[in-house]
Amino acid sequence: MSNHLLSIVLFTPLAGMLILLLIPAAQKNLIRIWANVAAFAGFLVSLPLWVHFDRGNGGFQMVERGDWIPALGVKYNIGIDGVSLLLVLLTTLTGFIAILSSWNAVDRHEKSYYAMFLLQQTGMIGVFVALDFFLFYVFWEVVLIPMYFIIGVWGGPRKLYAAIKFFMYTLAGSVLMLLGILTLYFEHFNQFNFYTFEISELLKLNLPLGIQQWVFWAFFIGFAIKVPMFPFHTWLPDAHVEAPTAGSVILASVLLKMGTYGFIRFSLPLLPNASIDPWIVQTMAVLSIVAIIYGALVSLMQEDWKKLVAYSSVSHLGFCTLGIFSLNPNGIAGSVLQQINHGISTGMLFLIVGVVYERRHTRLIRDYGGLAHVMPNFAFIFAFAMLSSAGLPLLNGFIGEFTILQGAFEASRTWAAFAVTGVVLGAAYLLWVYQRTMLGQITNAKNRLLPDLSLREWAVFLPFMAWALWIGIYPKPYFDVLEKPVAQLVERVRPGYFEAQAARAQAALIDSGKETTLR
Amino acid sequence: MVDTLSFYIFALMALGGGVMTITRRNAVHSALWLIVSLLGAAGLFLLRGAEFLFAAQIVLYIGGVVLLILYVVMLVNLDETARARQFNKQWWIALACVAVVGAEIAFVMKRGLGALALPGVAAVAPTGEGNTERVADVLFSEYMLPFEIASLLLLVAVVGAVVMAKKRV
Amino acid sequence: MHPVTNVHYMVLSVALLLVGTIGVLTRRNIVIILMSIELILNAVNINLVAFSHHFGDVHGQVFAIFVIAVAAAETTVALGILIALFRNKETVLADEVDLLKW
Amino acid sequence: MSEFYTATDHYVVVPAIMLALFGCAVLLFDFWMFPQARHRKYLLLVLIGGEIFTGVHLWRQGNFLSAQGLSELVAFRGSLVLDGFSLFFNWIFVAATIIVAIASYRYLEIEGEHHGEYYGLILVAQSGMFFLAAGTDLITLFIGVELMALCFYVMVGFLRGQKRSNEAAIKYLLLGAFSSGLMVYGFSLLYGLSGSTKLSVIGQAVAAREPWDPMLFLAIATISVGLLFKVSAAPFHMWAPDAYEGAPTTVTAYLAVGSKAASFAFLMRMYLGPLSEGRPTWEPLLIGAAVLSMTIGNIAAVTQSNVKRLLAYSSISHAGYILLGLVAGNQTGIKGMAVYILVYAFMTMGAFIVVVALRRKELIGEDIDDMAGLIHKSPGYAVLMLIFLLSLAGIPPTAGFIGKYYIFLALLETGHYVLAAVAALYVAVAIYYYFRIVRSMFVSEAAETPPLATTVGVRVALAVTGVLTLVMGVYPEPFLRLAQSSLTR
Repeated sequence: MSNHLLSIVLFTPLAGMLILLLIPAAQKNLIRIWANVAAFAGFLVSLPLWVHFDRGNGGFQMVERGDWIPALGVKYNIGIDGVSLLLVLLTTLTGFIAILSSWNAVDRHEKSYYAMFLLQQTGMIGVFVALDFFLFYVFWEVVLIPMYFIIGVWGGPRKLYAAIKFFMYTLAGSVLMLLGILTLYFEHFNQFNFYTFEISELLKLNLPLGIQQWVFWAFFIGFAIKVPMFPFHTWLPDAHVEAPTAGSVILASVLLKMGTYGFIRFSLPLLPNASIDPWIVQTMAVLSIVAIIYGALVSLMQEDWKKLVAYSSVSHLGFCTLGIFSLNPNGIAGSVLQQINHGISTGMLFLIVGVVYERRHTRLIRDYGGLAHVMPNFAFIFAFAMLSSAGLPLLNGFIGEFTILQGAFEASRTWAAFAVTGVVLGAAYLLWVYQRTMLGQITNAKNRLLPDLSLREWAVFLPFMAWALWIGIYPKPYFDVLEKPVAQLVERVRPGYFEAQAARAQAALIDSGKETTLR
Repeated sequence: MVDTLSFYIFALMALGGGVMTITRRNAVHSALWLIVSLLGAAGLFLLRGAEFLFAAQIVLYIGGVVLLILYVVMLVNLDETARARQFNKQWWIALACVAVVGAEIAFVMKRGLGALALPGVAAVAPTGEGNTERVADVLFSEYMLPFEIASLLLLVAVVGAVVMAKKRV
Repeated sequence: MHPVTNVHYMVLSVALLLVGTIGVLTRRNIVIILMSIELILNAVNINLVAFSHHFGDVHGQVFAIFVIAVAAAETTVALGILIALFRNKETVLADEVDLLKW
Repeated sequence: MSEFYTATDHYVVVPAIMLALFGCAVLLFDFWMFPQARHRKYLLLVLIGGEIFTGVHLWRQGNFLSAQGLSELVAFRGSLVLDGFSLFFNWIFVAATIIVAIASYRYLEIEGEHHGEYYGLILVAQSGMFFLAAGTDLITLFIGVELMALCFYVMVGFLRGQKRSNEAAIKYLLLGAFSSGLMVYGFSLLYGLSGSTKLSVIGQAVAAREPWDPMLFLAIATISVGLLFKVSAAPFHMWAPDAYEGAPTTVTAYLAVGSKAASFAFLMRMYLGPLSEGRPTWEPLLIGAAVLSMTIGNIAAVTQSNVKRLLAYSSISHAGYILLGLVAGNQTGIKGMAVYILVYAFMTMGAFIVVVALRRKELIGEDIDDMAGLIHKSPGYAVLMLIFLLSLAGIPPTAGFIGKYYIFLALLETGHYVLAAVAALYVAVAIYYYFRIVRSMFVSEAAETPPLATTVGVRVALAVTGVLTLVMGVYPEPFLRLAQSSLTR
């Protein structure tokens, strides 16, 4: 049982989907119930991962390995470390919540809708657990198709444009990434004389810097489009705005993390020399900072509530990439944690927009105002999500951003200074949108009779709120999980980093010792 | 000398006939010039000792193919076509072809005619057989397979022509 | 006069190929295009016979026979299709065949 | 058996004889014995019988080769060869012919056309393909390609009451005859270079010439034009959209798969055999043709509203991808071509057969809009079409990805980084027009249309192509082994 735990987590949603397909399309409630059961089951089976995870081990755990396509050297190889563990848990929880939130929002072709979500769950989990590059790529692409349909069939007025734009952008990136993968695969054959896609084998590669740089850029385009990093972000507002609420939640909470995860899992360890190449690091940092500030400024100017949240994602993901390319334990661990935090807070924000959209069918900020009078519970939750996203201490966002800033500071004070302005701007646009929608007098008569949250809607928000509080108040378990893998990663990219740190600490200690003795 | 002279005469027939074929307004005239061109080619075959092919060219090609073309030209009414614009707008492609061949010729000029040399041959002992016998020998030994396939090809041609030409049932 | 060599034949053949190609590409009348194709095939045959003579064997001549057979078969089918086309639409101009974009 | 026709000759050529005989049998039966409509299905049975015979013989030939440990068996004094390569392609032809034939029955009834000549021509065309895959002599190859092409000229114009079909046929024929004229001109030069028509002898003679020899150059140029025309690679692709659109849809499927696979077999035989030493001359030509094919195919497909025409342009771009395997030219590239052709065969056939099913008595059903709302009316067909389209685009886990995988890998291995990047980016362009069909099927609202014209044959054909397209994507191992074994000489 436990040695196949990961496969069970991976394929539970798929099995749920296959059973779902057997239910006649007319049985709408049965379909809804089953989809929720399947998604909840998917979440439940993922919980043992947290329990059984060995925190003292920096390598991959719960590894399952078997032949898939021997002719190409492709293996079915899955396993997790701390980074993937957190992202898998985020995926299973968010997937369940997204499906739960769709109960009333989706009123046509329910069967296909839920089938797409469940298929997507398997794809996303697969991306985070795959340890074979081929397998990873297959899952990576599998995710695109359900998302295309979720946006394209159940989306808003410009859904077709948004859906195909999303698909083409990400596909263009991923085929270039494929070329990078194939280059590694081929170089590995040149050096070791057998074909394999396994990460553990590819790590043994010894590549000249030139090839590393090319492969890095190939990977970069694939991952950066997914994140999305600054010049590649234009698909994101369209996709987020047109997608149905649950689609936006999944897109923001999980799909974007596939890009940052790619940097952490593949770009850095496989291409260590390229990753510390000063020019590349500078470029990454500048793009991240531009994303942070640009995303925040554009958010500030949005008329459309959902678009505001979408651009805020660009800004937050900028923190994540900045953390990664700080290339120190704080930066990377903070980045992973911030990815989880962003999943939680932005997921909540999209759900919040979804709640009012379901009632009023408009997303324009000026159509609202004073909602706190009629929907006090809702206003409370929005305040919670907003503060969590803005990084208020005692909530999750603070921990993540603070750790990233520590990392960035260690790498470069300039970066940290710019990033801090992003934090400030983030607080500004969030507070302003809160003020415009929740506070003041009710300006629009249609808003007077809006019902407050239903029980189901409470159920949607509670898990996220609980998780946000846990991370905010007691983040240690998360850092425990991340410590070893992140340390290993930093050691791989910057050999001798920890020795140097220790030596410096030692020197500082001696210095202070000297001071005390002198005194 | 006679050979040389006849080569030039036949070559002129082949080439001149060809040029006239593609420039005539009336398809019937084109077909008649095509016959001239084919006759020129047949003469060249004779000069190069291919008697059988000479006969085949006249009987099959001129007697068969060109007559078939003429027959269809007569069958479909072409008066109107003769008055219409004769050349389409793809002349620039044709020009490109001429340019390619021109470049090729220039290249050969530069390289010298030696570039066109064919591989030498071991002296072949004359067998004493006539050309037709030798053709038959080779055709039914070495090239029996294509010969058989060619029969299938002609069958398809017949079936195809029938399918195409019959009225809808 | 120079004695006639293979080069003479090859030059003639290339010239005939060129004439045929120009005919195919520039003429509008389908029947004349067909005739131009016949010219190309004749260029082939002149080549084959000349080479055959050079090598002192008859392989080239046999090849030429096949070329003639193929020419005959192609023409037959072409004319069949032409008649069917003419029945439906009274033109033999290639670019008036325009239901499908050319 | 005389010395002219030995037992070996017979053994090697038997599949072609079977095909030709059964083709004639279909014609004769149609003529004498089954004039009534209710007997038509027996004609189909005769065809399937012929394919079964052919298949059994191919299977025995394969076993014979492996049992004897032979890499090849030469027959007809070097005119024909039985090797893994020819067997591999012949299996594709058998599969393609059966699948197309069983999907054709209802379509022919709706169009009100004769069955006898149709099935007969399909079989004879397949025997032409046999010679393309197995021929090693210029004359055999030339006659084989003409045999196949002639059958296709007739089949494309099979709906002789429709102007569209007439025009497609005459255009296809004129351009086809022109290009084979050029090709055979090149053949005549090859004969002049070597004094033989056997590919092996020609190979030595070509190797002996200097690079950029004018005769060799002219030969390679004209032969390349002919070959690129046959595989419908740009800039010699003009016939393909017209022929594909005007032809009966079942013939389009056969043209896009059978004819293309056979032409690629021919092309590989030529470029990897006698012309391999001329690589410096033809490699730039092929690179240009491949890039142009991908560009024209993918760009022009974007604006098409007719599904057949769209798929025609997509097949032009696929020809470009396959040619890239030859440009790379290493083991991976060659294997990639074989694998690509295999997966291409099934996914393309599947897509066209969906279009076949859309043809109803009252509705042509070839427009993208005719597919509107297919998911609600015939969900099975819509999902299958989605799989085919994803595969055509090359998205894992479908078969098309495996083909593209090999091509990309081969290009990277041989250092063609820019080509690889261009080829990869066109995948993203391709998804745009493939998904116009998907959009119509899944997102647009359904119009009131009659139910699809389905038969058992169409369903079986779709099931087979669909399952294979998925299986070759998810578990390609056996198929890769097949391609591997057929190419190791």
